[in-house]
Amino acid sequence: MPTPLPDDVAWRLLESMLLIRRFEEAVLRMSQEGQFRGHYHLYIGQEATGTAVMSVLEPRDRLNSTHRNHGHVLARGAEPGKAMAEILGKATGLIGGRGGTIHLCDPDLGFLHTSGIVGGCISLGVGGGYACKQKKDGSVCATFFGDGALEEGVSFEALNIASLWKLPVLFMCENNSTGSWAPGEGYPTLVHASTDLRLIPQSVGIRTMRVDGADAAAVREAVSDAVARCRRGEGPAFIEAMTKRWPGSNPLWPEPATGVTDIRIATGETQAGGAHKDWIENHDPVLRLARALAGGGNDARTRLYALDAAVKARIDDAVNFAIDSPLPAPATAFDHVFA
Amino acid sequence: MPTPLPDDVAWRLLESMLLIRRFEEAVLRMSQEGQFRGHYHLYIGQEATGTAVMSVLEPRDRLNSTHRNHGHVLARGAEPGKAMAEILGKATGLIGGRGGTIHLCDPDLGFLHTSGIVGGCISLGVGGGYACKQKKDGSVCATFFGDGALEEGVSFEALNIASLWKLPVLFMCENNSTGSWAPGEGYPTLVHASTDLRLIPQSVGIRTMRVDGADAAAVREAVSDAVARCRRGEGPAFIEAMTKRWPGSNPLWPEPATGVTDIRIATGETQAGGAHKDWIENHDPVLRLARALAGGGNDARTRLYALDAAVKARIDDAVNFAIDSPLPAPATAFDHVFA
Amino acid sequence: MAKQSYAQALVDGIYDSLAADDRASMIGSYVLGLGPQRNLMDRIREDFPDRIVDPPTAEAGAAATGVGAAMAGMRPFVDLGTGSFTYLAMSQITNEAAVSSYMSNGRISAGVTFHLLHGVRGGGAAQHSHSPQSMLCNAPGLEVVAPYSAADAYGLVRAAFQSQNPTVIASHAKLLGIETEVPDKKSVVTIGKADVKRKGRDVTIVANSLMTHYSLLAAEQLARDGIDAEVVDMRTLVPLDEETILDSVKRTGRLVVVDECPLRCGIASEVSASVAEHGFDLLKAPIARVTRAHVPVPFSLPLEEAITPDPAKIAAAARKVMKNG
Amino acid sequence: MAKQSYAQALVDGIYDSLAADDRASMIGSYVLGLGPQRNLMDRIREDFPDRIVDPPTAEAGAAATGVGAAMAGMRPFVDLGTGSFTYLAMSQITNEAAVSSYMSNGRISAGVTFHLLHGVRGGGAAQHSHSPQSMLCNAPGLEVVAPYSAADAYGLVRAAFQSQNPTVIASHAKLLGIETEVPDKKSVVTIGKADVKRKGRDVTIVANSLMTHYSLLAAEQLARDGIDAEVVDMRTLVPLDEETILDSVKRTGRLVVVDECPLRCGIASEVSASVAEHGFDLLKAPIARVTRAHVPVPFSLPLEEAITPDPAKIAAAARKVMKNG
Ligand SMILES: Cc1ncc(C[n+]2csc(CCOP(=O)(O)OP(=O)(O)O)c2C)c(N)n1
Ligand SMILES: Cc1ncc(C[n+]2csc(CCOP(=O)(O)OP(=O)(O)O)c2C)c(N)n1
Ligand SMILES: [Mg+2]
Ligand SMILES: [Mg+2]
Repeated sequence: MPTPLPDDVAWRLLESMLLIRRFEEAVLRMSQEGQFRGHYHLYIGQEATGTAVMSVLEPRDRLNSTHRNHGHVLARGAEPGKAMAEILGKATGLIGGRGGTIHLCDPDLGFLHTSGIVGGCISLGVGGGYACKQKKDGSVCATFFGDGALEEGVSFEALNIASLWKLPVLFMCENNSTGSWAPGEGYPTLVHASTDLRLIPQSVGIRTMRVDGADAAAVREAVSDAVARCRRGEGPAFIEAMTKRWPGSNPLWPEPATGVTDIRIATGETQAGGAHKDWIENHDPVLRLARALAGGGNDARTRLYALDAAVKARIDDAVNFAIDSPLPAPATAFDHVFA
Repeated sequence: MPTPLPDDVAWRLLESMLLIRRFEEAVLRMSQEGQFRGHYHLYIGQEATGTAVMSVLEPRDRLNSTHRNHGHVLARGAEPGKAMAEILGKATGLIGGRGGTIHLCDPDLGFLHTSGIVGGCISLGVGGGYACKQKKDGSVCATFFGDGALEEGVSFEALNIASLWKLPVLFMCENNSTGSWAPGEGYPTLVHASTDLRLIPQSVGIRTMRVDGADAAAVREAVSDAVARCRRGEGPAFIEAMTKRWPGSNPLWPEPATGVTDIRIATGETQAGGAHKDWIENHDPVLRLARALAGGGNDARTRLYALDAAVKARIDDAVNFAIDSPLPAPATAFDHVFA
Repeated sequence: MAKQSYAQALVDGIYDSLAADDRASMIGSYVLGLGPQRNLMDRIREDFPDRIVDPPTAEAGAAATGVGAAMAGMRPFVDLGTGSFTYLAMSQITNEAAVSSYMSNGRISAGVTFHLLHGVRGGGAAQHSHSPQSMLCNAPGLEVVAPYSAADAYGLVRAAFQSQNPTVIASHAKLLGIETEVPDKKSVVTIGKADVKRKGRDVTIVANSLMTHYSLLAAEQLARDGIDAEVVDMRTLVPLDEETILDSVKRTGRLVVVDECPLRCGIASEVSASVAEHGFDLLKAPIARVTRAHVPVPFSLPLEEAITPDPAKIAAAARKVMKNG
Repeated sequence: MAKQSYAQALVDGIYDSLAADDRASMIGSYVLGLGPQRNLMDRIREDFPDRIVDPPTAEAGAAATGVGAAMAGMRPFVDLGTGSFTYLAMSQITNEAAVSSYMSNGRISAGVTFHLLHGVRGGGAAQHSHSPQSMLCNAPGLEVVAPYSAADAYGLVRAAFQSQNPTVIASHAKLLGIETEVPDKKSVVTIGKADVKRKGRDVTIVANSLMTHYSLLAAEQLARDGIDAEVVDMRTLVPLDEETILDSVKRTGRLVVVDECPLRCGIASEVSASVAEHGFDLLKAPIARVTRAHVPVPFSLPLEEAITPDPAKIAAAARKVMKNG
């Protein structure tokens, strides 16, 4: 059992998680409205992981993300309006509309790159760690990747290199391929002969931890420990954060399977229902943390509802900003091929 | 302790190992004489491994080899003359002089390819196993690779695929990077964070064995067991055959560090000496098996000397055949781009 | 004649190849990506369950499995997915498959088929819009085909399965849903033969894949201006059918080459250089290339359009060539 | 002027780059391969022990480490080894490094340097003789250089370390030992500028890397026949210095392009197409390409020679061009 979060920290984390949830719901809606093209990957169900990691990292630290990046970018503090504008391919987007959802990235916040190539980020993250080590400033590089990335050989190479050179890399494996995260129950959607992915980093001498990725406190504790080790020069750490597959994310074209989250489920004012009742009641990391906090009585409940309303308003603004923003001028397509 | 080899088997294996040794000594000499170009990789010190593996494989089985292939090709039964002609780039070479030492390959004997790309063979070997499985004829594919190949990510991918699909692949890892093969003593020349390479195949659920690669009986026993499992459909097996690094093979340009092998060391008629006395007395797999057999008395000693003389004569013939062979006609350089 | 989508014809070609030869199999079955056509594959999955496997996300390993199996006499079809994932398997394709016949003195061959979805697909951004076929054309020993019609998709996939050589099939993601006429009985198409899709007197437009469609549309625009364009569909990129191309330039004296790969060292450059070398005296005007600008592919629509060939750009290039000679 | 080997100049360039910028480092130090020059690296190893690491045999991982570090503001030099090993890192180079600046709207860049030993090196056979630079030229966002002289090797390696862009340096394995004149004080060479190495009236020979040496030798042979050849050393392959090349063709009216990559979609095709498009009216004769035949590289010497460009083949192509126009 992880140490419970101090109240102020818990509320901060919840705000970030809610922001991600409401953002993703808006992305889904905008896609259905035809506001943007291309496939996309939502972070619903994984909010606790990214949020908890970001709460430990410092401004000097570096990061790398994947195709499933919205939550990472927002949790690190990117402006939701610019993030949404990016997804819509607008000139005001975080990277001028050049990347879209798959490449969301905020260079000002220490993101090095957001790669849509499975195995891309984990290996580039080792480069980030190499840079941190060369700078000798105690910084670390956190690199996010899915369980699927461990099917790619380059990920193995990356783990080996980081271990050999004791690079300060936090390998954040977000395993969303499991219905249950009890060890030994296997990875239902992963195409892997391994029944325990931790054996892979262990085979090259990397310290590993496994946590419930829907439990913000647990992730935060594990990451704090891992990052402290990295900063002390003890080499890389690997954390496997287990999250139950969000029922909307399979197949790739998500439908709003779990609906728009009703925050009142956390206070018991509404009852969860529908096909995904179990996911909503027992896994949804946002409701889980909200429930814990809302248990604090009437004041807490009021605070929760106010927080949700404020977050929704922020997302509405973000959506409006994005929709109202101009598309980039065609002639700019020829800029920035070279730095 | 492996079961001792029956006498006739032991003599057959020794003949093959001696053939490889005398061949490699000739290659070294020919290189020094400037008879061919390019770098090359000798199998000295590893003769027991390849020979024992080949003694278990059947004609229907498939194989893949690496840059360090001479021993594999000869142990499988290729003609030494054609092999030497290949190294000299002659038209009569196994593959018409197109491959040279790095790509020695005898398609008639079930070799699929000989790749000089580290990690190439191990992954192609999985394809061989895929073909064996599709044929449903109980055949297996043996794929040889060095310890260094496990630094390449594709090798990890290959292991995972073979395990997932239960392919009949014998992964023959020839670990020649160790001065001592006791577990845990590390890999002095390998650039790997892993201190036990078996953990890598184990991480994807592959059964592993480790044997003394200089002990033909031990290798033969392990391979027999592994191949039988493959044929029964139990999936791939991984054998790590440990050989002490031959003092001549480091750096890459070999000098004849251990000299031309004097077979009489096996009978005690000559004493080993020089800088590499220890390797010669305690590791050299050829002398080791010869010593065991020559212990059988005067007859055995006579037989040993006769065998060595016969092998030397065969290699002399091979060298002469290769030297006397014509180079390919320049116009043929444009043939066979497509099948 | 009946019409059929590119996707349907491709699936038919794979189906008939599996039915015709039990050495044939599929490593990776998401040939049509995850778009609306993906369910067309179900028929194959149902009828050949033993000969379809879906590999891990491990392009190098999957490609190597196909190459090795082909060396052992099988006829695997390896789906590489989106064009940019090809780069992860580049060593298996170029260092191993491509050289197998040559290096073995013709005694081994690697009759593997690779398939990839190439091209600017709309919102794919820099990492999901690649057309790696120019690079693959630079690796001797590979056959590379890029059909544009349903009939050719069928015919070339059948030819690829039959070929003893490693063959790459590049299908443009935007082609999948496009319907073209197919004969009652579709048949094998010979690898290495181009096809004149429209006869014309004034200018030859050489294209492949989706660009052949665009070139035919451009030819219609040009016809309205009184310019009579001949459109040659390359079908096969390597071996290059230089004869058919030169033959056309002999008639028209002018050449526009259209291809969606980036400009430098691309297929358009190759066709241009081939004619500048072997058909120089036939030319009345400079050779124009219409390609993707030498720029990564951006996500945002107006940017994507700015760098990608389309019928208007092709027609403009042809008009310019008409003016200049 | 003093003479220096290509290898020595390359090492000097790396040394001075490390000395000039403490963000600079080396991932892989076997830049000169395992040949006789390899010990020249010792000076670097001794003076910068903290900034040199030798990675596992894991080209993709090593390249990714360099690319990621560059994105974080460092200036790593990644040695890819023999040209054919580049294919193992192709995704890191093309999918990641090349698009970093573009995709980030110019806010991130990947100023990594890759080095590879390319070319038909003598007995390297199909897997150790590759020249992957044509393929790399097809990936927008990469700078690709292929110096031929000691002075340029020094100047371009310094430029590559300084560049904020990913830069690939291709050194021909046979160049390492070749000595050329160097000024007393070697200096940075601007990426993107070609260099006219020999003035001539009759025919322009455009080449790069080892082929520039061969072209200069061919020019001497041609001079004996009364043919005055101009030799342009490309130095940089991308960005391509079209101006210098067109300028030369303006004077000579004839063009031979020499490059050791395989023919199809190669650098020779690119230069030819560029001139056929932008300099057509300057041309008096067909453009000739002299390249490696479109064939894998065989081991045996007479076969290797048959498929590889040499001074005699270059001179023959120039003579043919002189006859044809
Ligand atoms: C090299 C490569 N191969 C295949 C793909 C297609 N692809 C996109 S997402 C994905 C699954 C990735 O799974 P995982 O890493 O677990 O991330 P998740 O989507 O589950 O968060 C795949 C295979 C890709 N993007 N890159
Ligand atoms: C992809 C690739 N990278 C690098 C090399 C250069 N190289 C040739 S042999 C070798 C060492 C291989 O070690 P190992 O696999 O253990 O084989 P050994 O030579 O010890 O038998 C290396 C790195 C190569 N051939 N291929
Ligand atoms: Mg996943
Ligand atoms: Mg080894």
